[in-house]
Amino acid sequence: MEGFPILTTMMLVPLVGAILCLFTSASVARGIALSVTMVTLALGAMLWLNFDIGGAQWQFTERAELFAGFTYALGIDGIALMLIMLSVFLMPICILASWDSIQKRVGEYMSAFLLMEVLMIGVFAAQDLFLFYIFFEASLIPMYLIIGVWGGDNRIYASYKFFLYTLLGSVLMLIAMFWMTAEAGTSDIPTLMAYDFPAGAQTWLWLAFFASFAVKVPMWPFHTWLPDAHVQAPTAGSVILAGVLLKLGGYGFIRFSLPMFPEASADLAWFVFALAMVAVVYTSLVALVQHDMKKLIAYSSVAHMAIVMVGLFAFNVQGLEGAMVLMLSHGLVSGALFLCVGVIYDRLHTREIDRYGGLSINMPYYAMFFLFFTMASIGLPGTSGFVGEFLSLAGIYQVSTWAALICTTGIILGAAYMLYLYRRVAFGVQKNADAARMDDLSGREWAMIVPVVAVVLWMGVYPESFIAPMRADIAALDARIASAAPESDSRLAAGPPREEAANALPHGADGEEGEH
Amino acid sequence: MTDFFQSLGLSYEWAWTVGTFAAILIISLLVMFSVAMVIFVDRKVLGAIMLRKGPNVVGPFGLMQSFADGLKVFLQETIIPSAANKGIFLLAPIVTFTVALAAWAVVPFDAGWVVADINVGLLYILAISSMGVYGVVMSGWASNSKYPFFSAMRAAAQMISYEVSIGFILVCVVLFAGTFNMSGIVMAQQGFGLGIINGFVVHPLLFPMWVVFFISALAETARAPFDLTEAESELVAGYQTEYSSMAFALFWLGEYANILLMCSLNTLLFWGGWLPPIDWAPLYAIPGIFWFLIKTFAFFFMFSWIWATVPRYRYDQLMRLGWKIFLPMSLIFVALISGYLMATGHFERNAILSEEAPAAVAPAELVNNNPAQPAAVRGQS
Amino acid sequence: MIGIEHYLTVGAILFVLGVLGIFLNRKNVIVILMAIELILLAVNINLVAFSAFMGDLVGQVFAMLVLTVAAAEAAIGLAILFIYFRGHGTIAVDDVNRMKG
Amino acid sequence: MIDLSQYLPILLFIFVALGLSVLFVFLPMGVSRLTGAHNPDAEKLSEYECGFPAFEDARSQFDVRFYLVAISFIIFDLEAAFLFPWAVSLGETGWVGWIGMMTFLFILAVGLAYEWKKGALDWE
Amino acid sequence: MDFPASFALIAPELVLVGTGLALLLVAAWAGDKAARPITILAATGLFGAGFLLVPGLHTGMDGPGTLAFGGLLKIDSFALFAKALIYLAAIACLMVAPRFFDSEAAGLDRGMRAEYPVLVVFAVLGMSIMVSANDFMSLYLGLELNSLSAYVLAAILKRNAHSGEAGLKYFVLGALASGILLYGMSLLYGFTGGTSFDTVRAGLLGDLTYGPLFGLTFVLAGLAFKISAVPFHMWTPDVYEGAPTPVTAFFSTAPKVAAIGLTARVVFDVFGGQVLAWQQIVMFAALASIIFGALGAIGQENLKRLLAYSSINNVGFILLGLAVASEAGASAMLVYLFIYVAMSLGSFVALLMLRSEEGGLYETFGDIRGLSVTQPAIAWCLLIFMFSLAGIPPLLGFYSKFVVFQATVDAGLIAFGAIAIAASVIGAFYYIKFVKVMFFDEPVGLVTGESGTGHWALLFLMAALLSPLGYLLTPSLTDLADKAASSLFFAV
Repeated sequence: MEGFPILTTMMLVPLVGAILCLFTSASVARGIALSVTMVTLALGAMLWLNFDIGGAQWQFTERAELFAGFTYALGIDGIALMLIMLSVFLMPICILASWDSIQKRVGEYMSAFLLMEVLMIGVFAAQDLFLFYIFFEASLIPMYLIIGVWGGDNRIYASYKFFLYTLLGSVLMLIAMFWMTAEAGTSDIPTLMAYDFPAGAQTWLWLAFFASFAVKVPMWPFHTWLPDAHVQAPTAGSVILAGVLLKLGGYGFIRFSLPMFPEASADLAWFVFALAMVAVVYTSLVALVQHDMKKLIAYSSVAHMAIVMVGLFAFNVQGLEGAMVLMLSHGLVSGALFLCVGVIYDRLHTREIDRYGGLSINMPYYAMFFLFFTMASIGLPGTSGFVGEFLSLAGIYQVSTWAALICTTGIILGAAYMLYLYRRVAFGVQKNADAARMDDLSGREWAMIVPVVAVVLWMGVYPESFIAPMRADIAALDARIASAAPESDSRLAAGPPREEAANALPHGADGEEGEH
Repeated sequence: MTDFFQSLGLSYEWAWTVGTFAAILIISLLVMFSVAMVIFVDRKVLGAIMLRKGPNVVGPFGLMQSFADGLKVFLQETIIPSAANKGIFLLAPIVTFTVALAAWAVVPFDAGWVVADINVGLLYILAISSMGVYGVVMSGWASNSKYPFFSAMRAAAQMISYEVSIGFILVCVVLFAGTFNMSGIVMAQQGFGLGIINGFVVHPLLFPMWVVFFISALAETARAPFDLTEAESELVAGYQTEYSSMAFALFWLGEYANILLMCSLNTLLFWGGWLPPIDWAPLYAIPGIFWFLIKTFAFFFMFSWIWATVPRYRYDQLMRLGWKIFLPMSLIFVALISGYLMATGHFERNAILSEEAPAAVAPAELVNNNPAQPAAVRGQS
Repeated sequence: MIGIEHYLTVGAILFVLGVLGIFLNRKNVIVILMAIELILLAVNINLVAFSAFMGDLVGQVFAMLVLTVAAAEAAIGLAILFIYFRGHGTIAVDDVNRMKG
Repeated sequence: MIDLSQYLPILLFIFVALGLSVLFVFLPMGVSRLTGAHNPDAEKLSEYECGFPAFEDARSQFDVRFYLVAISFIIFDLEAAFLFPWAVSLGETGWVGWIGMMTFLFILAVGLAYEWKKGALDWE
Repeated sequence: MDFPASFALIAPELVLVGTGLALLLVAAWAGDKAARPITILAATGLFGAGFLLVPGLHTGMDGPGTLAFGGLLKIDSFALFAKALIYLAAIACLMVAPRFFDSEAAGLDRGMRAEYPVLVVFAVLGMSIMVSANDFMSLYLGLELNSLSAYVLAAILKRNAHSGEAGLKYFVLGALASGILLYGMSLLYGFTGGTSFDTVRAGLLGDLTYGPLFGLTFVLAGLAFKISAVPFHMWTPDVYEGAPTPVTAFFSTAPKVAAIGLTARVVFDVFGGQVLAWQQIVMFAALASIIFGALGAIGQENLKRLLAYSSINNVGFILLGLAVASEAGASAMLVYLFIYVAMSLGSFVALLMLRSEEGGLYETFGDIRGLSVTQPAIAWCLLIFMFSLAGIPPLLGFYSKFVVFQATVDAGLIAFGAIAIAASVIGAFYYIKFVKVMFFDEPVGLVTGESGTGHWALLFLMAALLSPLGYLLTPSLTDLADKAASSLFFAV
């Protein structure tokens, strides 16, 4: 494995696939796309297996000097590894989800998706500031096309909104990047992560990066593109959007904002908290009144990502770990929820909640899986959602009681709207004849849902597999930002250890040893 | 003339002013008088060639005919057509006559007999005579009448067509003379032909140019055979159709003043100006003005003669002659002459000459009888 | 004595007249062509005046260049105006607006 | 500074000529009023043209060839402006100046040839 | 003055003069039916002239450049770079022209005029002089030679009302611009005592008095007209729309390079001692162009008009590189210029390829709806051009913006960079509208796109250049641009 450019290979394979897909017929393109994503997934598995937990912070590094400030530098740490895994894992599922529902311009569609995969891997693996930016921004093009060409009725508005919001955010980041490279003399991300920028400049830089990532996450009030984009995008597009693209924002905060501008992050943590608190309550309430399934899930994403944000800005290990797990979990769960919506959308071609009802009668397996993901989204213990939310809130609580309190209401509201959704869709009488005639899951749908279920359960039951690769990195990050950590308002003081309650601290809840 | 008035006891400034005005008025009146006379000559020559008498009633031999005509139009009613643009209509004859007169400011009648001995006299004449077109076009336009308008357009096109070749011909002359100063050009012709003949025209390269110039002068002044602007059968009376009284007469005055100017330019540029034809001392005893007038009159006689004998050109023939024969020809001659002069070392000789005669700036002397001046001008160039 | 500033003032006035002639003129495109010539005239006045006052010939050479180029410009302007006139049947300024501007 | 005083007589000459012209135009108009010759009426003031009443706008007809002549004139006449200073300074510029101007004239001749071939110089 | 050496230095221009004059006569004698051979000959001439640049480009022409004709012209690597770009763009524009004029799109003037390529050659000759100018006189000469040819080109469809109007507008405003420029030059001449760039620069050192300041402002205003920078941009949309499309393609490429090259020369060579004075003017023009170019394009239905605003917008970015007044900025400007020419050429070639059944040209958004279905190849290429124009990575258009903004930020002009980059998002709005119309809308009509191999070759070449593959070129491009930029700074 040593010396083999696995990251490049992982990008090259889908890239070749994307080009091939452009020039082939529909059925061939589907086959190519599926096999390519599977190969990439296999490569990803190799990547994980070869990842040396506890080894060097940056592994699988590749480096080639290009020109004019561009360096082709790849390398991953545990955080990036997990997110890459999430991407390559979701990809074949997306292809499967689009197998029948996409009938026009299949080659171009598959090509766009494979391109997305390249770019997502690239974003998480990039170790050069500008390389990161290129991958980050380039993802606009395929996503714009995916929403615009294969989206719903209002796709054009949604695609515009998506494109322009994201672009505006990211160009401001670009300016900040220029300044940073000029100041630090390098665009190498690991170096920059340890570089102390002047405190005065940090605020501006932080804001510039915030503009980009907050749109991507999305933070309230920059989230308005998301419901539109989700609703209009084809199922697989929504899965990618919710599953990976939103994580780009979180990843950005973890990779750039926090380690590079710790002081500014600390100073502006209140700002993030405030936005997040509003987001949790507001978007949850909005979700409650939605008639469109996708929109509802989209709003729930905003709420969940808000919890991720407060977790990140809790400035402690629990918060960070929680945020990471929650991101992974949300990527899986909300992706899966969109898949579930896609399943019935493929049959009835509507996302109106009222058009369904009593699906548990004619689609029992579907109802079962849907219920599972609903519960995972709410954060039922045993699912991945619980681990993430619990850890995050525990982290937040150490910093701000109020933030924790309000964010927790988000979970309650989340339960309300998700269960309400589930009740309307799966339970009750079969009020629509066409909905009642729908068939249960096909083999293809089983194939794409079951792996997600498995991983969600795995993450819920034994999260250590996922946290372990990240632990060292998060610890390093915590160490980096510890000096700037804002003072906690809950004034937790560690009492004398008590024998009978050894794991009293929150992180004990997952059955693991905490860092403290 | 300044000297003359200074001798009367006036201060220099006053003498200069009075002298200048006197010179200007003398020249203007002389030109007008000459015009009256040459109109008479014109008619007489025409009559003679056509074997009829011409004017012979008013005064001895009809000499006073032109003055009688003048008095007649002076007393006429000035009619301004109601459809005309009044301002421009009245301005047109003024412009025509003004520029026709003003061109005479730099014409030397004899050594030093010139109102303004400027160093770009030839350019001045070229510039001011070009402005004659304005008068024509304005009259045609302002008349708001079809035939005058056509005539004006034709006249303008014709005049400018030939002006192009005239420009190039003047360059040929200037190449030889090395100066734009009119007196300088004349002086450069002294003994030009084999050391005895005064006049550029004897040079084999300049003689064709003189021919072209002479014909262009006919066209430029819309004289027969190029008098298409007032081809009576086609255009009534040309651009002056709507004019009457002195306004009408001014066009005639201006036209003939221009004809005289062209004749004098022929004299000055090619035929040695006020110099006698042969560079032979006894001939210099006769005043220069005599030679000048006699040569100019000879050219005018040729103008009349041609009028009487040559049939009128068609307009397309006229344009063809101007653009397709004269223009290329004069272009080629500019190249030939300049090449010839370069090859024969003409300019090196000039350079030696100018070194010998120290550059004395020609003062703005009026019509003063200082024979040394032209040489100085020549040296200055 | 007339100083350089007088020439410059004349030049400036002509220049401003030319520019105004282009922008305020609402009647006839020919007027615009004339206004352009006016601007070039102003430039030439400046050049020649400077040249004369500095005793430097370059300005006059430049003026000559401007003069000839201006002639070419006027020729082409007339030609284009003629093409325009054939297409539109008018040379009123207000009508030079077939495309929304 | 060039001595422009030589040009003053020219200015005076132009003024005098202008004065004379104005006098000649307006004096008869005054005189004719005094003598009673001035007696306009509508028929007299209508344009003569060719003896018939005008039946269309006098300025409507316009031949494109006049434009062509005007354009050609502008070009050739003003290019001659280069020749004048060249002609008097050929002694100083020498062969370089001569060759330069010949090149210029050659290009001008090419333009003339083009015009000629394109028929811009033909009247019919 | 060493004439043989001077003539050797302007060998490319001499080739152009010879080509132009010879072809003019050929055009007169052979007539319009020889338009195609003449076009090929003209392109060959341009290529030959370009070939003469190669030795200079190859050896680099380091140093302050060589003066020709006693300082009237200056041949340095900047001039070589600009000339090479101009010649290439002109050749490309010549390649695509004949088919347009032969098609129905030319209307009543069907059939290419033999003078068209000749005019292009003369215009290019003018541009060549412009970018080499080292004296106000040669500057003016080149500028006018270029402009006069351009006026005629705009009006070349004699029986087309739009073409005539475009020509007239271009002429009037162009002549006004020349007048303003000249007025400024006359003032600078008077207050510094010379027309040579070096004399003027030396004369402008120290505090600026009102006279030279006016001169500087007028010169910059005139140049702004020529490069269609805000606030002197108003002619651009009309002229671009009205002129025949191949002419528009030409206008948006080669003369832009020349005018911007000239502007760069003037600001560094002439105003090099007064950086602060011109910098604020250029910066204002840059930002205003970016913003108004972007805003103006919104709501445009005509594609040529839209591309006109796009060119204004792009000029803004190019000027931003100039306004930085650093070597890096100038180099970025040149890189941007190169990429802009490629983008612009590509877009116009694509437009030229879109034809209706009858051969009429498609020019509005309505006409290209669903192009990705009817003409996928053109649509994908246009997609590349548009995203490239919007500056989205990994297309090469991003690189151009990248270098410009990097230079801006490195020079400490962060606020300006931020404004400009934020405004670029507005621009993205209408570029993605292109994509939207082609890819998202239902197809209308039948866009035949029947085109010659030349069109396809150019289209694919530009698409390949602007795709990520183009980055392979950037090292040598950057190298050339750096050299060219450094030669600009020898004067300062």
